[in-house]
Amino acid sequence: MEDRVLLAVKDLHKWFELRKWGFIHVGFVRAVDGVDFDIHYGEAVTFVGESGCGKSTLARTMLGLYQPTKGEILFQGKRLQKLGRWYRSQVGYVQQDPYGALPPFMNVRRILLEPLVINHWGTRAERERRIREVLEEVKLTPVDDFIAKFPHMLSGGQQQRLVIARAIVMNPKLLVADEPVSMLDASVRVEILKLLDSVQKAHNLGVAYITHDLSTVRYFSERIFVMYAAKIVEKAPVKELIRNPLHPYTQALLDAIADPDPENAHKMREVPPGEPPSLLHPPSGCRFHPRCKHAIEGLCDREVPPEFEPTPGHFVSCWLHK
Amino acid sequence: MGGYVDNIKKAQITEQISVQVYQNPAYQSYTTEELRKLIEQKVALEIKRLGLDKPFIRFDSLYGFFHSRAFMYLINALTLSLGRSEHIYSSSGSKQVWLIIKERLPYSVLLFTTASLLVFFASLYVALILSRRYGSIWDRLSVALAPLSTAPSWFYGIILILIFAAILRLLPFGGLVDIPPPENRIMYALSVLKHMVLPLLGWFISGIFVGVYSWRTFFLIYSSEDYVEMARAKGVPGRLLERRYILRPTLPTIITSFALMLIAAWMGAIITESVFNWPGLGSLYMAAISQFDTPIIVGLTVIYAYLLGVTVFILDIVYAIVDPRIKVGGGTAA
Amino acid sequence: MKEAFKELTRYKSALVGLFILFFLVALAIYAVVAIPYGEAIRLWRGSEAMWRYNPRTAAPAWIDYFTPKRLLHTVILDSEVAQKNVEVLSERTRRILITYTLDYKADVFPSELAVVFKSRYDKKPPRVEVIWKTPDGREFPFGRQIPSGAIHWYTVSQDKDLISNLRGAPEKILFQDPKDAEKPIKGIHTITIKAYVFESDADIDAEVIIYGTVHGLAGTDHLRRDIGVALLWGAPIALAFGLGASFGITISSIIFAAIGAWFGGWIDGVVQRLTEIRMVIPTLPILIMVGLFYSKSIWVILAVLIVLNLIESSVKTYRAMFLQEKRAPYIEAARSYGAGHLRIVFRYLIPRVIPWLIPGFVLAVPAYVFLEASLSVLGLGDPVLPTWGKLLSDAFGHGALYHGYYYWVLEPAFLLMATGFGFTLIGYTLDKIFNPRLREI
Amino acid sequence: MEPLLKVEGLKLYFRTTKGIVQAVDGVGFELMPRTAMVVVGESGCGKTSLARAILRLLPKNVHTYSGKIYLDGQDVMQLNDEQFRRQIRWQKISYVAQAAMNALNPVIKVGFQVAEPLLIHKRMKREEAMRRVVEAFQIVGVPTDFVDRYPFELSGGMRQRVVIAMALVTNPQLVILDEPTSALDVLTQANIMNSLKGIKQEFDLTYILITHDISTSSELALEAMVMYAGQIVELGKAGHFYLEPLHPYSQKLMSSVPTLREDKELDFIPGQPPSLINPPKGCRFAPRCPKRFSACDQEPPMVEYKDGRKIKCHLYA
Repeated sequence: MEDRVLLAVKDLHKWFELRKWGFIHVGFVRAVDGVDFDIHYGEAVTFVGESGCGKSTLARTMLGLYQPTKGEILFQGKRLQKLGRWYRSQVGYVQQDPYGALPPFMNVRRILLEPLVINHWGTRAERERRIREVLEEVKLTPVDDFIAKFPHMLSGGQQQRLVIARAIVMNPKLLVADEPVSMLDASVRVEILKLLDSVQKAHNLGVAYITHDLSTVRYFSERIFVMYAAKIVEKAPVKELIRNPLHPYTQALLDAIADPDPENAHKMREVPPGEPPSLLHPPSGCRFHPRCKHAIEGLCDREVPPEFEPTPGHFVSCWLHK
Repeated sequence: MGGYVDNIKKAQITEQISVQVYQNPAYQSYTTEELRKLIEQKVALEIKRLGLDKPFIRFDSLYGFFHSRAFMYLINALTLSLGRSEHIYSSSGSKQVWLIIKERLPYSVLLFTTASLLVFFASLYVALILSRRYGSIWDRLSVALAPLSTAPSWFYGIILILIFAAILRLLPFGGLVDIPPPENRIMYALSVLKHMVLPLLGWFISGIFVGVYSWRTFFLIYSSEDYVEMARAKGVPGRLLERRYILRPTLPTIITSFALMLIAAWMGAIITESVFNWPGLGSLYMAAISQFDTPIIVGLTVIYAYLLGVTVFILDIVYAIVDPRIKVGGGTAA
Repeated sequence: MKEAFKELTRYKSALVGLFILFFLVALAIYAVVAIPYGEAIRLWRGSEAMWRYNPRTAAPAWIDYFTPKRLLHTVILDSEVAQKNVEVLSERTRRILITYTLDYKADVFPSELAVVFKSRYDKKPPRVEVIWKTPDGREFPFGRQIPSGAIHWYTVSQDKDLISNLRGAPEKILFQDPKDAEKPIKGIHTITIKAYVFESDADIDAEVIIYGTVHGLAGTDHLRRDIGVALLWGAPIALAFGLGASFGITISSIIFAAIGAWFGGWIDGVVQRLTEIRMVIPTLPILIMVGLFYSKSIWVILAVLIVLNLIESSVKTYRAMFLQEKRAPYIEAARSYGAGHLRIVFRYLIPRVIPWLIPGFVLAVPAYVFLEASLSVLGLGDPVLPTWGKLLSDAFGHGALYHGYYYWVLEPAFLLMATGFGFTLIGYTLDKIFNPRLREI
Repeated sequence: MEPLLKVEGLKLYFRTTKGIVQAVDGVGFELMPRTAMVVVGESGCGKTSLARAILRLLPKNVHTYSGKIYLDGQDVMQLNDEQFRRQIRWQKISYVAQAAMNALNPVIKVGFQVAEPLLIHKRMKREEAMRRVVEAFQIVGVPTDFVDRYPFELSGGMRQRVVIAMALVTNPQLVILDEPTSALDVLTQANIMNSLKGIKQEFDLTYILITHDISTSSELALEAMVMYAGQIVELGKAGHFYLEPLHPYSQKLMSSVPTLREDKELDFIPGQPPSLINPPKGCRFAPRCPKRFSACDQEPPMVEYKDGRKIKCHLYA
């Protein structure tokens, strides 16, 4: 079993210190607050949650851009901190805003060359060959038309393809995709998701797909992790989660999503009141309890719910499923 | 360093003392040789008193630096003990640097504060009108004229003197009042005003075009902010829109630029005043330069530094008053 | 960059600016090639002897085309146009008569008269006399003295005896129309030099100089120097000073801002405090003090200027840009594929903001050119090099405006203004091209 | 019944350094009172420009602004700018701008900003206006003590609600909502959509909702308009559009919308929308259209389909 695990995250915490006037300690923003999960070789996993729930911080910590405050991340069984720069060539990063993710003053060739040069990959000729290879793979073809272009000459979809090309140019094992399609037009979104899917299958990549939009999830990943206020509240295979959401938050999230249907205009949706809590002073007990209509007084507001497994492979942190 | 100025100073001192000694009846009975010795002694004493025996500046060691004259001047200046001038007197006959500066200050303030206020408000006002009429002939003219402001005010001063004083003989070449000064107070004021026209005009020309251009551009940029669009959609009338949605949010920038303009005015004064022979701090500076009057030069430089410092400090306070976002201090930093 | 240039040429104002810049650069290159640096200094520092044949404070020659009066160009009558007669009076003594004719057509009086005697003798110098015959036949003899030395400059206009004899300035009286004292008489003047030489192989030659009121393309100054030299050499100096200062200051400020913004923490703190300190340092007074106490060399001033501005106040603006860029996703991406700190600062952050800084860089150039001029006007100009500012300062100091030597002020002023205009026009257009917020309007 | 809004041949072009952008090119439609029309299309197809053209919020580089707009039977194109400001803005039409996060003046308290239209158009006393603001805040779900806050002290969702409150405070007839929820989270989005639905029923409002998010648009839509390259390509009842789109572009657009509950094969539109500077001759969608045929070189007419929909496509001519 263990050797299937590509990335193991154990009790991960990432807190940011908040200071006033630059030196007076105010408190900690608990962006990631005790998170456990595994990603297997060649598996696509989705992290879903609202903005400010810590999913982007989690992505950056997985990428090694942030040092964990507590807990550890193991890549192929080794601690991330010990892997150093080599790890950077093992993980690719796809960001939300494709235009912003590309240095505007570099052309396509230079953009793809950067990771190779920085990681001392191959000879000059080999690099050129590799660049053409990835451009073919993300279908920025004919390659000669694109290789000298600057990002602003590409459309949004093409820019995102280039970002994906850059993410896989080092032949990584893991891809972290943080909202890769949320800034694109609906018509292009599908195109990019399909590309990500084909890249993942072709290279047997582990993918951490981070999104706030559940409707795209079923087209891409195998498992979903639902995050709320810096914690993972539910983990399940995609179909299982959509059919049978267990956590009240997941239920609310699924209820809030509309499929295009003219009937929608004639009915109200049930939405939990309030806004997600501040991560500076999160509520005690279950973090969702102030908005939860099933909250059990004396339990949910006091004790942090542990992870239960009501059906095999379906984990939920909620006292209702004890 | 300071070598040739020192030699000039020493020569001046020697000459001064020689004259004193030769003219002093007390020394009439002295022989030439005795007189020579006496003068040498006195000169040495004076040099020591002025600190000219110490090097002007030294970097060979920390000790050397702290005992150099430059450092001495610096320390005295920073504590505003500006000391006594070497050659220049105030009109009341004092050699106190502080008094001399105090006497000149009002003239500089009169001219350059007037000039700055004039340029500042005129350019803001015109720019607002132009930004309302984007693309009109006047607007395009303002863009075309903007490069005129590339030259500093003294430059225009020279050109204006050429036209209005030399060729047309309408206005004076420079100075504060007519010579002799009119007895009547009103006539005196009018005469001063007449002498202010050209320096003001020079300052105005060198500032107004770029002022109008950059404020116009600034307002145009800010008038495309989302909240300005929103206010326009709400039907906020033009003038109110400008005041509440363009001027008000950009007040910190406007205030900063006014402060920076004042600073620039004080610096620019040095040359403009000397071109127009205006008896303010700038001319004093020039006079001090030509007479190598170090205490005055150092004193003025320090006054300038303090002016800048105070401006920057006031700016910080004004910011906090004007912008509600600053009141919360660093609390917004994550 | 190429695109930007192409776009630049689409704006009329920028084309004018580019044209001016091109002209200045051509001028600068011509100056450096035609008059090498050392030669320029020698010419400008040279004593009056070097410029003796030039009139004093003469207007440029082309003024002639714009005035109804006919102005006078300097006339030098030398042995080539002279008739020379030698009479042998005795074994040793000879009388040499050198006759010049001058067809005077100008409507103004000459500015000065001088005769240069060039004699060859062993022990006994020749004796000379000048006889000036006006077109209406009056004769004025003068200059009864013996030229000493091989070359003797006899400045007629300064001959005190002559002035008292004629009761007026010779250059005026000799050319006066007897009917109208304000007008010169036109026609043929005959100037005869009567010389006696007292040695068998002794000889004498002379040049008569009638100094004009106009000279050359640019005119002359109070030391008879050709202003053209200074105008020409002013170009490379102004460009070097302006570009050098602007470039040095922009680059160093960017680097400081980028390093401060990227590393943050105490490094940023230090950069910020230095900026604040810099803000209260009065640059101009300090430059004046440096010029006064240390060196007036333009290169020293340039160096001091750059050092004073290493951390310019615009570091704050740059820093704000960098702080924003620092959070840009592509920087995060670069970190994710392993780019190091220095690589990010120099290959990502700085190249990113350079387009935004180019307009500011170009716009700052004239400010520094005028700063040099300002220092010159204050009398702190480079003592050896001719610059436009020095010209202005000389003109101003010698009352050019009072005396009506307007060309002396206007010529350097025009070039300064042209430089300012050229850079500003280009700068504003570049701002329009590179500043995304300006593009929209 | 008289239409509330009738637009005919509306054009809005603007000038850029690269050429003339035909952002809105001959748009015409009618909108009945108390309905809600959704305008969908890819980004850059002229949706926002249409909203601005109706509101006469023109950019500075405007080149052509022509056509007819009747509001409640009144020809508003005849009004001069000052009359338009006094009679139309916030009296009859209000607007919720895109990126409402930035639609609030950063240095003025939000309560006053919401009250401002009342002070200007209704000449209300300040206290009275503030009372109305508090009511409006309650309707859209903003805590009433937020009136004294500055925009930077509010979360994105709250700011969005404040902007909606601002649009409702003068009881206009028509509200134009430009991407009112696109930057917000799913729950906030659903919450605001709920409020909008409630308000519409309570105050008999008419909405024009501009969005690229087709799923969310169905929460409000009674009518649908599909725009492509500055023109309308399909216009009709929302039910017809969501269930059976006709124009090939609408079909492609619908098939690219991911669904949560239904398992369907997703599709995408290859290529990208044409530049509005030199749009293709003939049908503007033809270069990307899978169903194009010879007639598509000619500009297609606007034809009325049997269920009352209008389609700009040769397939239905």
